Amino acid sequence: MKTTASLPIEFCGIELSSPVINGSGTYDAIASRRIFGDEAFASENFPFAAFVSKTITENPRAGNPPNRIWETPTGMINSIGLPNPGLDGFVEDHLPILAELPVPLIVSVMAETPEGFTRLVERIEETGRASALELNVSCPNVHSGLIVGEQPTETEQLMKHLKGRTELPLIVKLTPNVASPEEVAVAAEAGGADAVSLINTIKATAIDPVSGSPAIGAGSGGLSGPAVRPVALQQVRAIRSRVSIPIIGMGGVTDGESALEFLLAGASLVAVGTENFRDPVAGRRIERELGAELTRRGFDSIGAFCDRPSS
Amino acid sequence: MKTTASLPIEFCGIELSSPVINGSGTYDAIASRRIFGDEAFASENFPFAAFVSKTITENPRAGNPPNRIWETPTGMINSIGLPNPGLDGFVEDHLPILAELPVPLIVSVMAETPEGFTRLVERIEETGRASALELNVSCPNVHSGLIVGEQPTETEQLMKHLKGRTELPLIVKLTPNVASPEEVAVAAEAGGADAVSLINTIKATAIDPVSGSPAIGAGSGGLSGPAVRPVALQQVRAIRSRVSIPIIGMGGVTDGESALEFLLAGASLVAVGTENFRDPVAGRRIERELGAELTRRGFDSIGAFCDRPSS
Amino acid sequence: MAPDRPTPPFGRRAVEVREAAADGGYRIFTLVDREGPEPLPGQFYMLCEAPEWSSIEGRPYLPRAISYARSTGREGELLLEFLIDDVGPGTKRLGRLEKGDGCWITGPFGNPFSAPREIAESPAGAILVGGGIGIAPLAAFRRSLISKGFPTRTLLGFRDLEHSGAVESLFGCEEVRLAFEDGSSGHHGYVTDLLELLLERDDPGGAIVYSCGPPAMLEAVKKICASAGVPAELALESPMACGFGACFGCAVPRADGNGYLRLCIDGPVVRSEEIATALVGESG
Amino acid sequence: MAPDRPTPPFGRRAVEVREAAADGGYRIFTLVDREGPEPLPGQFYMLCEAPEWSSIEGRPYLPRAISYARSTGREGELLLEFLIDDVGPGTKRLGRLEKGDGCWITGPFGNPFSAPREIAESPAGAILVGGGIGIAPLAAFRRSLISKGFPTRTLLGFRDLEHSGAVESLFGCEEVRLAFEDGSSGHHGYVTDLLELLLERDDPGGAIVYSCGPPAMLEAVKKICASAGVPAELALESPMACGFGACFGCAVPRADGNGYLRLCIDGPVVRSEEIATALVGESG
Ligand SMILES: Cc1cc2nc3c(=O)[nH]c(=O)nc-3n(C[C@H](O)[C@H](O)[C@H](O)COP(=O)(O)OP(=O)(O)OC[C@H]3O[C@@H](n4cnc5c(N)ncnc54)[C@H](O)[C@@H]3O)c2cc1C
Ligand SMILES: Cc1cc2nc3c(=O)[nH]c(=O)nc-3n(C[C@H](O)[C@H](O)[C@H](O)COP(=O)(O)OP(=O)(O)OC[C@H]3O[C@@H](n4cnc5c(N)ncnc54)[C@H](O)[C@@H]3O)c2cc1C
Ligand SMILES: Cc1cc2nc3c(=O)[nH]c(=O)nc-3n(C[C@H](O)[C@H](O)[C@H](O)COP(=O)(O)O)c2cc1C
Ligand SMILES: Cc1cc2nc3c(=O)[nH]c(=O)nc-3n(C[C@H](O)[C@H](O)[C@H](O)COP(=O)(O)O)c2cc1C
Ligand code: FES
Ligand code: FES
Repeated sequence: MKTTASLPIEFCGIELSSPVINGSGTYDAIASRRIFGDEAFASENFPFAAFVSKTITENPRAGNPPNRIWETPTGMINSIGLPNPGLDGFVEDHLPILAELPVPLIVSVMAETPEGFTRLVERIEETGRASALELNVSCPNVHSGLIVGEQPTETEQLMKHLKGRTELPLIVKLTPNVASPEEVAVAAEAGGADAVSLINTIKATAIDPVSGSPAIGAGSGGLSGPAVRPVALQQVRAIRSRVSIPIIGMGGVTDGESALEFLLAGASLVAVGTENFRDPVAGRRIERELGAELTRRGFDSIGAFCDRPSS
Repeated sequence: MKTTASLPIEFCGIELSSPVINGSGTYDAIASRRIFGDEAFASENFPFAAFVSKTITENPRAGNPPNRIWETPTGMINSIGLPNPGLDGFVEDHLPILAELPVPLIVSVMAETPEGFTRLVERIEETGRASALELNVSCPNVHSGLIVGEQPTETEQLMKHLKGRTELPLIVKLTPNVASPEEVAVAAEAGGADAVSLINTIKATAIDPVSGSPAIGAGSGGLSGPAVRPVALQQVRAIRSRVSIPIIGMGGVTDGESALEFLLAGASLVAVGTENFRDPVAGRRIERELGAELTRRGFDSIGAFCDRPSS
Repeated sequence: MAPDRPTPPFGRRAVEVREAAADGGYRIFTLVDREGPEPLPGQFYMLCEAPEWSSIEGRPYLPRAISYARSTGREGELLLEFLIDDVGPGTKRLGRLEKGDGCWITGPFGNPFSAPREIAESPAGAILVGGGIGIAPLAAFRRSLISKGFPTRTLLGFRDLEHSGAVESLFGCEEVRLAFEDGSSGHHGYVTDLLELLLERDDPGGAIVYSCGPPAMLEAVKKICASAGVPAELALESPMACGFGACFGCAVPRADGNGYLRLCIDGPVVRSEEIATALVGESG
Repeated sequence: MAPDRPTPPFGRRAVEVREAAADGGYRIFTLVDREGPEPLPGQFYMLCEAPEWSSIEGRPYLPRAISYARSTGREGELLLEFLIDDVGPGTKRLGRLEKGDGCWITGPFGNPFSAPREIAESPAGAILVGGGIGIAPLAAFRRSLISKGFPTRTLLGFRDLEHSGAVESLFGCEEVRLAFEDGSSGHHGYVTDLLELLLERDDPGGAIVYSCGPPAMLEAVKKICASAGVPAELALESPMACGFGACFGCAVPRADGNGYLRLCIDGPVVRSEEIATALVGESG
């Protein structure tokens, strides 16, 4: 007798062993292998059903000055500043190691022009090592000065520009810092996006009560963790009613129950972010608990759950 | 020897005994007097230096169906739906009781047209019982269909329409659910607002894990409490650098330290919202703790703190 | 105008746990309240643990509404007894309180049960109908009725024997009839079956029903009493953030379609005919 | 490639508090770790209380980095001793751990201190310079140096006598000199005064400095050693969310201007000349 539901699921044509993946920038598979040894890459141990890389840019970035992180009530602020080795460094130094991952790889990329995105997308695709790309569109467009992900039209244009230039599924990572993320999601779908993922972090800061100044070196950053879960669930639900492409839901997932809430709100996959910091194998635990939650509700597979009569 | 700093402060020409007031809709002074007796109106007990009413509309409103509230990690979602007796009911039944308050009264109002706002503002002013008005602009304009508080131009036009029609200070309550609340604050100032208050609640929902559906009767609501404090501090700080009118800061104030964080971020007053539900006299405690925090930092008055060299 | 109910101290106060124990399926504990007035049966308190009240998930965060089941002692040193069904983070945390622990309370809040004479001109007897954790306020009310010599019969329903553990200490055995959903003892079925039988067999003239329990049970009580023409008071539940009228969260639809009650100040005890339904906020 | 440091179990594990006590100004407790490898001096663990880790304010929420001060026993039943300075919600909660309580840990993480021979060709002696809670990793390192018979002198500074309470049990008294900011005993002033005196008076040739303490102290040690031409290793602190390279939160600027170290995996022990400053993230 099975005690937990079976979790394999297809996402944009990729076979995944479960709907639990990681949020970009919240797990460094390479560092984990360095610290925890080869165990960390064993297929029975790797905590996610797909691995999303930290966001890669064309040129290397050092990231922001400290403090980069600050704890808040059931959450944290980060202002990491996308440190990364740049496209060349990533392709040469990181991809060969990530090729040994026991799960599909999704590479997160960010650029300031459609052409920059194209170069990132094409080069990553060439390597044959990525199963999908996630587009981090929280950066200002150097031409328009507008933050792409805040503007439905900018987002749609970017997608139209990229679509046809790659065979890989394109996931747009939406920002929560707009009046209507639904509009941006609709535009992303219209432009050809294969999926959307949300939420990225919410603009936030903390004041260090000792110094009286912002506790974050860069002045402000983004909020994540259980504190933001209600905001994330609202946006997932609102977007679900407006688009038909799949949604990767995230924001404060800490256990099977909160993962299930995202699925109930309309997500196809859930991503674990901040919770990884509290436990390197949180993804595995959440996957297990999610299976048990589904079983308790009478579903013997994630497929049965997805096909449930709508309530 | 004084053990805590002296807290009296002037705000838009109104003398207040401290910078601690309440957030609209989070304290019902009339219900408190009914339950706790006349004690609740004694000047040594009343928990705020000014009382902000629940938002009043022209016509009576019943509010939203249950569930109206749901607890979240260090926060809560509410979807109360502005139940209120309407302008006539408020003026006839509530104002005479509120006239006995030991502190100045700020009346919060909402309408769907500039004319509606005018009628509310003029009628309240006529009674001579309000010291200021707070404009809740989270409602869609019936003409444009746009949510006034999400649009800088709508907000500016509304303020220009109202300015000159009243002697009372006008406070604009900003919504946090926009990409740039700074732009709306700048527009409010340009239109003649005397102050801004923020943040209102952040769009959010919860899924009831038992039913699998939204736990909120109306589908979604707004998030408040310590969870949102980092978002509120960021918006206060961003707006402080763009406008020169005073700011009423709120969002997760629970104690003297968090109140001080809002002052450090640039607020002139702080409002206590959700924390009132945990303790009817939270405002008084927070005021006391704030005095102690200022003293610990070497300020003997709120004035000395406001005049501190900028860091 | 003199208040029609006890006036609670303005603000929350720290109290101490005098005793705590598991009593069958529910947890039972006693707080020493040195500042509050004597409460009236049907009233409730807002409780949270002091000094901490939260977990990794940031819940419980708000205080929780809990009816008192017994109050002894006198003003200045009231002993308040509470019964807890641990259904979620708040009640779990309260259920872990131990002797000597601190706790914050505000209250007593809300409408008490009405005296029989306030409801009917010549009341003949009271029928108390309780289900599960809903027995708590009825225990307090029964004691007050009996001390006044008012004829009182009590019908209580539980899912199983274990959950009836507190009955003996809170109700004694006289004039108490039990129903168990699992048939482990007493009547096999719902407590509302007992109510129907009683109202059919006896002449219901002059009877008044007071009830507290899960929404579905209260809805059944409401219907049974309406068709028998017997007046009923129901003690309802709804999510409450404050307990003192501040949040407007505890809305219950009025029967007259005229908006909502605030259950914390217009309830939690309501006349059966005042409300549209006892199935409040059952989401979905 | 064989790892150059112990390989911690993948994932967090539940451990138990064997002993806990206040020792002067700091709290000290011992955990029994049945699954982890023997740590090396300078390494740290990420700790949080099990099963709960939070307060009304929703903090502490993330685990906290804590250096071990002593490790005894052997793999399968390691006893790990930690010293806590309760400066905020996380350390306060850890400081409240009692014998028998549960706790989650991950680790050991980070670079250990380097053996003297890895730093200098013919090292003559080690000088350990500790300030406040920074004595913890030095205690572990001193024991290892002394067991190898390496000449070791120890200079420790505290704000007052109370905060030096753990010195005797962790360091013994031999070759340990103390400084107190309040002049209550030993040298009246900073521990870096003692270091300066020592490096001036003695021939520093062959000496290696190992140091841990508050940022300002480490910055002084960095300067003193640079001008005396003595190599130094510093154990730094920075806010850490994860401890295993996942969050990129623990950035410390490199001396070469070439970006940042991740202190949890490239530190916490760094060569003095590797970093631009020890005054990391002092906000304002
Ligand atoms: C006046 C009053 C008196 C009360 N007296 C007692 C008492 O004496 N003893 C006692 O144990 N409890 C009593 N309660 C109930 C108690 O307050 C709740 O059980 C408690 O607030 C639940 O908090 P929690 O954190 O334990 O669980 P939560 O997680 O908050 O709720 C528990 C479960 O109930 C569901 N839920 C919560 N609210 C609703 C709702 N409105 N509709 C449908 N489902 C909901 C949740 O989804 C969850 O599954 C009383 C309530 C009121 C209003
Ligand atoms: C590798 C390593 C080893 C450590 N070993 C020990 C140990 O053995 N024993 C021990 O007690 N502690 C140790 N610490 C320090 C400990 O981790 C912190 O004191 C703890 O995380 C603080 O958490 P908190 O919740 O108690 O206080 P918090 O409230 O998080 O911080 C306490 C105070 O420090 C301030 N603060 C926090 N971070 C910074 C910063 N980066 N810059 C300036 N101010 C800041 C805060 O404003 C606050 O006033 C170690 C830290 C590291 C990185
Ligand atoms: C430390 C940190 C670093 C992050 N870096 C990235 C990043 O590089 N790219 C990105 O798209 N999102 C990044 N995120 C956002 C997360 O992927 C995720 O959207 C967000 O944290 C919400 O999920 P959570 O609450 O589970 O953490 C980062 C988040 C954190 C906390
Ligand atoms: C139950 C509830 C009701 C509210 N009602 C109103 C309202 O009528 N008008 C308004 O402008 N804001 C209303 N608010 C928002 C608060 O005034 C405040 O902006 C927000 O709650 C953030 O502060 P807090 O985190 O301290 O609660 C309400 C908030 C809550 C929680
Ligand atoms: S519980 Fe807050 S108004 Fe009733
Ligand atoms: S603490 Fe997370 S990367 Fe170093």
